[in-house]
Amino acid sequence: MALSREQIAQRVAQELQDGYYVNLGIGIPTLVANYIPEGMEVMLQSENGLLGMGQFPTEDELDADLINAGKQTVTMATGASIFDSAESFAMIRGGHVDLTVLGAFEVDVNGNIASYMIPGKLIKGMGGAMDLVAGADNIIVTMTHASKHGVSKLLSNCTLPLTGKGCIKKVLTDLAFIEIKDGKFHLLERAPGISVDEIVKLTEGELVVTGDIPEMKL
Amino acid sequence: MALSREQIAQRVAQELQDGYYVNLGIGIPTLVANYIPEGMEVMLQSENGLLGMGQFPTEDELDADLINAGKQTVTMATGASIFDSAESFAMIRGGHVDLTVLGAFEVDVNGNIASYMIPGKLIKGMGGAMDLVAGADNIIVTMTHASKHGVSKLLSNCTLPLTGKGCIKKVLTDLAFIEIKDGKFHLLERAPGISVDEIVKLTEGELVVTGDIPEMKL
Amino acid sequence: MAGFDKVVSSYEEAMAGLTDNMTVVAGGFGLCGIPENLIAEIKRKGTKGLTLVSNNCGVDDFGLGILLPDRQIKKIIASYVGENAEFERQMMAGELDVELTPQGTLAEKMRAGGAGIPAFFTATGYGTPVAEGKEERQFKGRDYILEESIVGDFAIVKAWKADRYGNLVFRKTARNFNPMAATAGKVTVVEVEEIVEPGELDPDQIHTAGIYVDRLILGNFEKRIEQRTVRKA
Amino acid sequence: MAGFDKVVSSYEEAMAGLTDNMTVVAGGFGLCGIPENLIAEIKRKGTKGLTLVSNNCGVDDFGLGILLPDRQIKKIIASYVGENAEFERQMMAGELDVELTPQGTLAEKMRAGGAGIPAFFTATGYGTPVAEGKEERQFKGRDYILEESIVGDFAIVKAWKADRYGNLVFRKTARNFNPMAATAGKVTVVEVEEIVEPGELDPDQIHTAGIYVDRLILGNFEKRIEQRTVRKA
Repeated sequence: MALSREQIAQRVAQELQDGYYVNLGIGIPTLVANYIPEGMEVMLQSENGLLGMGQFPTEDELDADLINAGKQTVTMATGASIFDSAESFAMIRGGHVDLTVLGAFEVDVNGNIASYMIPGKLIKGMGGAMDLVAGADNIIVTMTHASKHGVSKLLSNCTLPLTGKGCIKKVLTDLAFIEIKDGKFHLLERAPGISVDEIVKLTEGELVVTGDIPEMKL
Repeated sequence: MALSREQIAQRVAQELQDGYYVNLGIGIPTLVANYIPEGMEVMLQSENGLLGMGQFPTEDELDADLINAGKQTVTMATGASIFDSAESFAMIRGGHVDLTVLGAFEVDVNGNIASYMIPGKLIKGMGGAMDLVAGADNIIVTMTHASKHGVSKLLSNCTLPLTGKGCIKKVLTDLAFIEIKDGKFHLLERAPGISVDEIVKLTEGELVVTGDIPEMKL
Repeated sequence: MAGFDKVVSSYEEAMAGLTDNMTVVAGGFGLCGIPENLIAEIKRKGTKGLTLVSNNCGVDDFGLGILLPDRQIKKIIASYVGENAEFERQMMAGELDVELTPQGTLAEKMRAGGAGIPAFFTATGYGTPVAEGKEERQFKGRDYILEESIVGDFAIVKAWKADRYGNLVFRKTARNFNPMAATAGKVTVVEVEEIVEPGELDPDQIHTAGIYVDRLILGNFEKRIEQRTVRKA
Repeated sequence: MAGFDKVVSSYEEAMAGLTDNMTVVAGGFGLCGIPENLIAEIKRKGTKGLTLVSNNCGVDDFGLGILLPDRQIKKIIASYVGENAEFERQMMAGELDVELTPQGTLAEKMRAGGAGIPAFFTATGYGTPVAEGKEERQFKGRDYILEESIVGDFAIVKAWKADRYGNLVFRKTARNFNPMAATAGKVTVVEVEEIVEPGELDPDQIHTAGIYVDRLILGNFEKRIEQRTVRKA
């Protein structure tokens, strides 16, 4: 069965390492924070100027001056630090964040990503997404593998305006964990109960399947 | 008589205005701080990261962590702030300092300045001088008008490697206060007891003398 | 107090000199750390044809969004402009010029403007619509685009505390774009929650030096929360 | 403490991995705020062929100057290099490569290196020997030159206080180049006067976030004064 949003987050969380500084985008990526393995320390970077984001505040802790990049009220974790937006993106652009997780509309076999704009619809802007994809070495894109109508989002060439060019190497969809290299998708894992054939069918870009593809462990 | 170092500083101090942020170079410029007119507030910027430099410390106040750009121990004035070197030069390069006073070996009619290097002699480096002359709109150069051997330092063309190109508009020497514009020196004031002829004789670059030239008031 | 005292006593005085068609750089992220009373004063003044440089454009009835109904904004340079129906209407109708800029590039453009750096290279936006018309260049085998800096006629800033000399301290994530905005205005106006005497702030802990601040005013703030998320105690 | 604990217990461990011909970015201005014990460890290790990036090169017997007698420095990128007889001898003899860089440009090169900006334009040095071989370009009628950023294999930094996560606080003008250096090393090593537990530093008052710091060590400092100037009480 296709992974739920929570299960996608759960599988991404397995890629975390102790001592990682991580930036989690809005949506599914945010849920990753709920699945940090026990005994592991991870520090969350919020690009509006906070390293060490904590959980939501209680009513008593609520503070209009303390929000995350999704504009939600948050708290600070022990050892947090605050900085301005130029410094926050110096951190991101300079490659100091260990892992970035963000959503997308489309990715393609060349590591291109489209995630911020659907022409003709309302254009809200890229926020920090272009900086995040350009600055990070280690990025995981989370998305559904195909639209509700069965149209693949893993393409030979992105059709929407790009957020970044040639910067994505790992994609976790509701069906599969995929690596991008040498201009091709490579199937690493499949969601429990999902067959390789189903994944092939819903992947428009060239997909390399080598040997037995293991099921994800959740 | 030619101005003493103290008198040069005294005349420069007349160019200060209440509320000015000022960067004073090493040597004669430093002495300007002693002649700030009564009732006037001026804040001194030290490019190693201090705005609001105070006087030298007493033995009790001495602090190895608090120095000026000349590496001398100093104190902080009321309302001072501390910042890093990138921020200090952001302030300077961004044109936020109201007045910069610095020394030079040579200036010329095009506003070029040479102040950091005499080829063949030991080369110590430009420190912050190139940033200061490039960043400031309002600069006063203090220097002796000529060498001990009577060789002019106000030239048609600087002979030494430049610190900055086309950035100097005002020069105060031991003999005269001079403005640079339209590719010429313009005599504004002469030192008490110094004749226009003496100044003309010791100025190699073209010097415009218009009408009666007043004596400086000290 | 003469010389360095930046305190003014009315919002009218704070925004004096702002005229039609000027560029205004504003601090704030969403509704957090926005100079809400300075924005209200711009609405009151009725200044028109403004180019705004701000990460966002507020919501319909708060923040920069309140400048929309009277069509005071000609152009906005921002990274994210959702959550605002009137904004959407004006943009779709072509009444409002929107220049979308990546958030980090926007922050760096303000910083560079204040720091006398006219342009810098960044990998952000390479190969995307943001790169259109911009110079591309490789350094050490990687592709970058050239971005130019921004300086505004006015900068409007919200800080937490200040001394009368304009030395500023920000609080938590209300800091965001405010320190860069403060450096990037020909005239920088700051509103704060508390003004203390010079010498009361620790010089090591001042976030923005008073040299950047032209006018300072004590304000009352609503501090509206955009996404109120809480957990049970 | 796992994860983010950056504390190491020996200077040997602090500088482990530094090998011949590496580039080292160092904080400090004159002898103020220099990582004096980390420099001493480099001397002890005997690492050679180093390229140093530092505003100054210490004095004969203190600071980076102590790396000169054993010819450990191949090249130095600095803004001012007086006050050192052995330095002068090696430079005049062509044994030491000196790249003089304006102080503000040097600070900005370090910041840009840490911030992922490969190059920026500045007016500083235009029309001077510093501009030789560099691209020149006009923006809005003014002339600028293109300067490239610097990243070191190691950065050595002196801070005042830190928590175990490597969040740093600097003291007075000992801050200087240290915060930029901290961002510009592939491996950043910091020595401090005091280490506290995470949570003890006010998050609003941290000068450098721990994300930049790889190793942290508690040191004892001589803090030599270069120009002792005092007045009578």
